[in-house]
Amino acid sequence: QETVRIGVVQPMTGPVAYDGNIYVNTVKMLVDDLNAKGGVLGKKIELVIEDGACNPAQSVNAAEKLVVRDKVVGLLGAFCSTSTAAVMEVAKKHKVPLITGISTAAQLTEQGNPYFFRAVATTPMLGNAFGPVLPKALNAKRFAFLTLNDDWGRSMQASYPKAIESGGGQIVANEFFQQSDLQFLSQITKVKAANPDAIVLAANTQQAVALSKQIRELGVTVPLVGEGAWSSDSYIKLAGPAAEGVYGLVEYVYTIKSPINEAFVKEFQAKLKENPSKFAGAAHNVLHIMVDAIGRAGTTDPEKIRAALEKTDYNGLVGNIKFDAKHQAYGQTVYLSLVKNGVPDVVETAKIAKP
Amino acid sequence: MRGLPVAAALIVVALCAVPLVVHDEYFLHLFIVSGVFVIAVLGLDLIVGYVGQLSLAHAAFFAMGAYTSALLFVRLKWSMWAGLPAAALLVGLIALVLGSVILRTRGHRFIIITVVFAELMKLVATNWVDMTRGFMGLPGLAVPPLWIPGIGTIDITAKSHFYYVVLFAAIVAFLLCRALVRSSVGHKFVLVRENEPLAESLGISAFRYSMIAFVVGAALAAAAGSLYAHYVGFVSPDLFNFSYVTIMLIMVILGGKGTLVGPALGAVIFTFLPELLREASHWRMIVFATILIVATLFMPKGIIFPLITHLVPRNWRLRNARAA
Amino acid sequence: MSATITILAQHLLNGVLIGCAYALIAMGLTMIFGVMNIANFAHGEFYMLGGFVAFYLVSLMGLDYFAALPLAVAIVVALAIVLQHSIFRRLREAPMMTTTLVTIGLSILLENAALLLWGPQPQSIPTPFPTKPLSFFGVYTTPLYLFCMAVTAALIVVGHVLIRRTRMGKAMRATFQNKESAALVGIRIDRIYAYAFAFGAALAAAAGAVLGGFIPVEPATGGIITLKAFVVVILGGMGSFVGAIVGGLLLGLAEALGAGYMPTGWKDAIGFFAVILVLLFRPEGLFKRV
Amino acid sequence: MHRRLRMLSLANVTLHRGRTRVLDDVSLVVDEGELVALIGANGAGKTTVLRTISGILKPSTGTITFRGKPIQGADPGAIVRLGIAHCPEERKIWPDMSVQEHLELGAFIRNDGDVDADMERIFETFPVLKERREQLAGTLSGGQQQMLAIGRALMSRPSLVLFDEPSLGLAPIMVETIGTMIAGIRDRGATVLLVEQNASLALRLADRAYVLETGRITLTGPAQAMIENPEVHRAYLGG
Amino acid sequence: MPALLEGRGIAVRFGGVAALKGVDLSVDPGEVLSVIGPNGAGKTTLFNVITGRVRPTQGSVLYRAQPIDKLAPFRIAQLGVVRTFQKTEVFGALPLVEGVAAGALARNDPDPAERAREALATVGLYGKAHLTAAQLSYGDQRLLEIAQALAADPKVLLLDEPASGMNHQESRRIVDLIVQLRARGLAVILVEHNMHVVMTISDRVIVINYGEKIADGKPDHVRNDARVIEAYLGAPQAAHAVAR
Ligand SMILES: Nc1ncnc2c1ncn2[C@@H]1O[C@H](COP(=O)(O)OP(=O)(O)OP(=O)(O)O)[C@@H](O)[C@H]1O
Ligand SMILES: Nc1ncnc2c1ncn2[C@@H]1O[C@H](COP(=O)(O)OP(=O)(O)OP(=O)(O)O)[C@@H](O)[C@H]1O
Ligand SMILES: [Mg+2]
Ligand SMILES: [Mg+2]
Repeated sequence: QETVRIGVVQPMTGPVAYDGNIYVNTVKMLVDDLNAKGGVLGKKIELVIEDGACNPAQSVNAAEKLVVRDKVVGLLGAFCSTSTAAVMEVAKKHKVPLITGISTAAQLTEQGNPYFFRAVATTPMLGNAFGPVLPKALNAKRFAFLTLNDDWGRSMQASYPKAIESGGGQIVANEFFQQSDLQFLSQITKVKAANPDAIVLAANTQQAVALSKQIRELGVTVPLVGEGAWSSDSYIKLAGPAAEGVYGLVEYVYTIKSPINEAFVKEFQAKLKENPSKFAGAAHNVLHIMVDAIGRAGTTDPEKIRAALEKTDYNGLVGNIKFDAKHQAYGQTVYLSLVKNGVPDVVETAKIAKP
Repeated sequence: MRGLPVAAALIVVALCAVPLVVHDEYFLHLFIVSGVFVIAVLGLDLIVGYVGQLSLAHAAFFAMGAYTSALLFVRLKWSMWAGLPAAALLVGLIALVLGSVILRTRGHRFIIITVVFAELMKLVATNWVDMTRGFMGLPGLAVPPLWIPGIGTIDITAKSHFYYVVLFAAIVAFLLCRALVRSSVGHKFVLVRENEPLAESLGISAFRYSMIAFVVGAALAAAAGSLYAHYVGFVSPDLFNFSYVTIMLIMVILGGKGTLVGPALGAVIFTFLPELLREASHWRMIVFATILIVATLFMPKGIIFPLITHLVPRNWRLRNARAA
Repeated sequence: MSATITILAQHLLNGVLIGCAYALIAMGLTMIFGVMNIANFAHGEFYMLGGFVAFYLVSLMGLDYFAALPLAVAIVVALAIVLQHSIFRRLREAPMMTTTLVTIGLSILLENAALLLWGPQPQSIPTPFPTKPLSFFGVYTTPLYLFCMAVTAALIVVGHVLIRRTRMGKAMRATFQNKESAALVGIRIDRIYAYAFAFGAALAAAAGAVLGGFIPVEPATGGIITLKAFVVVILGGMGSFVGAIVGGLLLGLAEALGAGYMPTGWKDAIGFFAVILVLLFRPEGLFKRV
Repeated sequence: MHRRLRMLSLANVTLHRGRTRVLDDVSLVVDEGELVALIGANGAGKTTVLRTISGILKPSTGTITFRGKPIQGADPGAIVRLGIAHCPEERKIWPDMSVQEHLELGAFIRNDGDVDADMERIFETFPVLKERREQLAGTLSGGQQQMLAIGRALMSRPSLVLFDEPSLGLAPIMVETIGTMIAGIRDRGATVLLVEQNASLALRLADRAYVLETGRITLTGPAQAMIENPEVHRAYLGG
Repeated sequence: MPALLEGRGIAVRFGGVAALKGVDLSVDPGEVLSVIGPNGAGKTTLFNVITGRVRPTQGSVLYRAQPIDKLAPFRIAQLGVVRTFQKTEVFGALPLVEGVAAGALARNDPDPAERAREALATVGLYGKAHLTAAQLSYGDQRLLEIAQALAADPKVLLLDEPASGMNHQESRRIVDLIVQLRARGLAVILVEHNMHVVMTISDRVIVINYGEKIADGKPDHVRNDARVIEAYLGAPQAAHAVAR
C-alpha cells in the first residue's frame, strides 16, 4: 500500500452534523500538516471519511465499508455514544483499533473491548475532577440539575452530586429534557421553584442556545454551568447576551495558554475561519494519538497498532494522555471556562486522575 | 408457465452462490442486511400492499423484535435460536393487542396513529432504563453456533456463513407470505383493499383480515429485527427512528406493493443504493430523495413490477409464437 | 401570591404559549390535510425554510424584522408553487400512499438541500423585541412570546375565515371532494391546487419565521415539527382551524402541566396517549370539519 | 317554425378512451330555445357526448361550436363561463359540504347580487333542500342528492343546460316535477340538451331527439315522430 | 311460523332528522317484498339497518327469529342477508370472477371461483368474465352487483334500485332475474322507483313516507291508495309512470 489509511466515521448529516463537520474539517487540516512533514512510516496518511449520521445502523455500514473495502488500519470516531457502541462491535469483529475523542458514556470502556480506546474524560471523571470545587468557584450552595435525557445527562445526574456535596454543595432539583424538545419552559419553571443558587446543565449547541435564553426569559438569574457546548464559538454567537457569565466544564477550550494550542488555534482560525471547538480539540487529540501509535508500531498491522496504542504516552493540546487497562484516557487537564464579552476564559483547571 | 419454477430455482442457486463469488466482505455485509430487510419488508407488504393500510409502525415492530431478542440474550442468556421465535411471538401478540384498538380506524388516522405508536415505543425504549439501558442500548449480542443434525455444530459468525442463515430465513419468509397471499385469506386481503364496505357487506370481516396481515407482518418484522440485532451485535433506541420505516416503505412501494417479488427486490436495491451513493458524499441524500420522488411520480406501480410485466410477457409471446 | 400558585400560573402560561406555537405549526398541515387530503410529511421542512429564510433576511441582509417575516413567507410560497407545479400537480389522481411517499421524499430532499445550502448550524432569528422578561406577580414572559401568541391568533382567524367563509375557501373544499363537478361550476382546478398548497406552505413558513425567534432552526428541525403538527391535527380534527388551536392548546397545556408535575422523561408520551385516547373515543377528532 | 339561431353544434366528433372508439363521427345540433333529447342504450356514449361538450373530455377529431365559436379543447371552467351548465351523471356532489354551499358554488362564476333569489327559486321546486340547508350533502338520500345536483347546475344561470339522467333515482312524483321544471327552463328561453333513460319522459318533453347507438347517431327527428317510430317504441318505450 | 326476516318498530334518528319512525316489515322465502316511497322516505336507511350498517335507535330485526340488529355487517351477510347498493359498489380493479367470489369466500365455500361463475351466468355476465369491473358499462355493473350478492348464497336478498338508470329493455332483464330468484326460494326485498318493475313482480308492497309506513298490501291495492298517490305516485300522472 502506498499510503496509510485511517478511517473516520462522523455525522456529516442529521442532528449533530454541525459538530461532526467541524471534526472532519479539523482532521483533514491536520493530516495535510502531517503529510507536509513527511506523514508516518515514510508514507503519506490518507483519510477515508464516511457519514455515520449519528445513527448506529448507518455508522455500522460506514465502518464495515471502511474496514473491509478501504482496508483502513484504524478508525476514528462515531460521535454519538450509541453509534460508537455499534461501531465498537465492528472494530472488534474485524480486529481494527477504534479511538473516540467525543463519546463520553461510561459504559463504553467498561465492556473491556480490546480494540476500543477513549481519549476523553467520561462524565463521572469530569464530575470527580470539578464537582468539589464548583460550590466555591460559583459561590453557590444549592445546585439544580437540568440535563438532556440520554445516557450523558443521566450519568451526569448520577455522578456529579456526590462530588458537589463533598465540596459543600447541596442538590435541590433533578430535571431532564428530551433530544426532541424545542422549548424547556416547564422544566425551567420547575427548577426555578426549587430556588437554586446555580444550575448544572448538559446540552449540545442548538438546545444550549434555547435553554440559556429561556432560563433568562423566565427571570432566573443564577449562574449556569454545563457540560457540552457552553464554551464553543457557535453557542456564544447564537446565544448572544444569554451566554454571558455561563460556565463551561470542558475537555478543551481554545483559550488554553500553551504554545501547541496557540499554534493550532492560529492555523484553525486562518483556514477554517472560526475558533476551534472542543470537537476540533478532540479531533486533534485522537488523530495524533493514532498516528503516534502507528509510528511506534512501525507497521500498518492493526494488531500491532492496537498494542502500541496501549502504551500511549502523548503530550498534546490538553497535556499528557495515557490509557488505563480498560483503554480509558487519564492524566489530561480539564477546564472550567467562563464567557466574558464573548470569550470563554479559563478560570479553573483540574487533572483527570487515574481511575 | 413451466418457465417459472426453473427461473425460481435458478434465482435460488444464484443467491446461494453469492458468498462464493462475492469476496468483498462489505458487499456481503450489504447482502446480509438486504436479506434481513427482505423479511421485514415482506411483512410490511402484507399490510400495505395487500390489505392497503399504510402502517408506519413497522420499524417499531422491527425494533421491538430486536430488543426482545437482545433482552432475552442479555438478561436470560437465551440464544438467537430461542430469541427469534420468542420475539416473533411476543411482537405478534403486541400487534394483536394494538391492532384490536387501531385497526378500527382507517386512512390517514391509521397512518398517524401508527407513527404515534412508534414514537411511544421509542420513549419506552429510552426511558425504561433499568430494563433497556436507555439510550446506551444493549451491546455484545452474539451469533450462536448452528447445530444441524448429522453434521454437528457450525460456527456461523463469519459473514459468508451468516449469509446462508439469512438467506434461508428470507426464503422461508417468502414462501410463507406466498402461501398466505395465494390462499383464500390472501384473496380476502385484496377484496378488503379494493372495496372495504362492499367486502363487509358480502360477509368478509375487514377487521379480521387486516388483523391477520398486521400480526403476521409484525411477527416477520420482529424476526428480521432479531436477526439484525444478533448480526450487528448491538441494539439501541435509534432503531425506532422514522428513517427506518421510510426506507422500508420505499422498498415496498417502489419495489411494487401488492406483489412479493417486487418488495423483496426493492429491499435489495434500496439497501445497496444509499451505500453506492456514498460516493456522492454531501449530495447523497439529495440524490436519493430525488430518485425516490421521480420514481414515485413516474412509476406508480413500482420500478420492478412494470419491468417484469413489460419484459417477461414479450419473451413468452415470442416463445409461444415459435411453438405454435 | 403564594409560591405554589405562582408556579402553577407560570406552568399555565407556559402551556398557553407552547399551545399557541403548536397551533401555529399545525395550521398549515390541517389545511393541506383536511382540504387537499395529503398527509404532508414535508410540512416541517416548510417551517424550517421559513425560519432560515427569515434568518437570512434579517441577519445577513439587514432587513427590518417586520418586513422580513412576510417576505420570508412569500419566498417559501414561491418555492411551494414551483413544487406544486412540478410535483403535486401530477399527483391529483394518485392514491394516498403515493402522495405520502412523495411528501416523505420531499422532506428528505428539502432537509438535505438546506444542509448543503446553509450548513448544519442552528440559527436563531434576531428580533427587535427587548429580551428583558416581563413579570406579572412573579409570572414571567417576554414581549416576543406575546407577539407569537398574537400572530397565532390572527393567522387562525384569517385561515378559518378564508376556508370556511370565502368563495375561494369553499371552492377549495369542493375541488378536493370532487374535482369534476368543481370544474363544471367554473372553478379553475389548477389554480385551486396551487392556492391550497401555497396557503398551507405559507402558514408553515409563517410559523417557522415567527417561532424561529426563540426556537433555533436547523436543517433537521423539520421532523419533530411535522410529528407535533400531526399530533395536534389528530387531536383537533382534520381540516379544522378551530380544532388546530384547541388541539394545540390542549397539547401545550398537557405537556406543560405534565412535565411540571411528573417525571420529565415521559413528557412527550402525554400527547401521544391523548392522541390514542381521542382516536378511540372520538375518531373524528375533537372538532369535526363542519 | 321560424328559423332559430344555432346554439350548439357538434360536427364529426370522434373520441377514444384507451383503444376503444367511444364516439364515432357524431354530429348534432341544438338551436336556441330548443329542448333536444338524446336517448340510447346503456353504454351507447350519451354521457360521453355531454362530457365532451362541457370540456371534461377532449375529442380526438371533429369540432364543437357554441354560438358559432369553436369550443372543443377549452377547459370546463371557460365553457361554463360561456353559459353552458352540465348536470352530471351520478350527481357528483361534494359529500362534506352543505346544501347551501352547493348552491352558492353553483353560482361560482356569477358576480351579480341575485344569487339569493335564484336559490329561493330552487328551494321552491325542491322544498326538501330548503329544510336541509345545513345538512352535509353526503348524508342526503339518493334522490335528494339528485335534486341538489340539478339545483347546483341551474345556479349558474346558463343559456344551455346539459342534463345527464336527471330523473335517476327520483320517485315518480318527483319525476313529474323535474319534467315540469325542465319544460319551464325551456319556456323561460334557455336551451336544453337532455340525456335520459326514461325515454318516454324525454320524448314527451323534447322538441327534437337523437338516438345514439354504440357511439353513432342512428336516428334523428321531431320527438313526436320518434314516439311513433316502431323501432324506437320497441327498444326504448316498451310496448 | 315466524317470518324468515322480520323488522319490528324500527326507528332511526340522525341528529334532528327522524329517518325512520317505527317501521314493521316481514318477508318469507319465495316472496318479493317491495319498499317504495318518496325520496328521503328512509328506504335506504331501512336497508342499512337490516344489514347492520346503521344501528336502529329503537326496534329490532329478527332473522329466523334471532335478533341480528347488534351484529356486524359481515356477520349478517354470512347468515344469508345480503344487499346491493343504491350507488354502484364493485371491486373496480379486479377481474369479475375474483370480485364475485367474495361472497363465496366469506362462507368458506370449497370452490369460490365456480360459485362466482355460476352467479355471473345467472345474471348473464358470464361472457364478460375476462373483463375487470371498471371496464363494464353502468348497466352491466348493476347486474354485476347482483351477481356479487348471489355468490354469497343469500336467503334474503335486498336490492336497492337495481333498475335505476336502465332503459325499458334492460329493466325487463332485471324483472326476469328477480322472478327467477324468487322461484329458487329466495326472499327478495326490493327498493325501486320504476313502478313498472315494482308492480310486475311484487307479491307485497309497503310504502314509507317520512319514515312512516303509510300502506302495506298487494300491488294493486297500494297503487290505488289515495295517500300513496298523493305522496308518491302523483295523482294524474300515476297512470303515466306505470305505463312506461
Ligand atoms: N375510461 C374508459 N375506458 C374505456 N372505455 C370507457 C371508459 N369510459 C367509458 N367507456 C366506455 O364508453 C362507452 C360509453 O359510455 P357512456 O358512459 O358515455 O355511456 P352512456 O350512454 O352514458 O351509458 P349509460 O346509459 O349507462 O350511462 C361505454 O361502452 C363504456 O364502457
Ligand atoms: N347520516 C345522516 N345524517 C343526517 N340525515 C341523514 C343521514 N343519513 C340519511 N339521512 C336522512 O334520512 C332520510 C332518509 O334517507 P334514505 O337514504 O333512507 O332515503 P331513501 O328513502 O333511500 O330515499 P331515495 O329514494 O332518495 O334514495 C333522508 O332525509 C336523509 O337526508
Ligand atoms: Mg351515462
Ligand atoms: Mg335510497
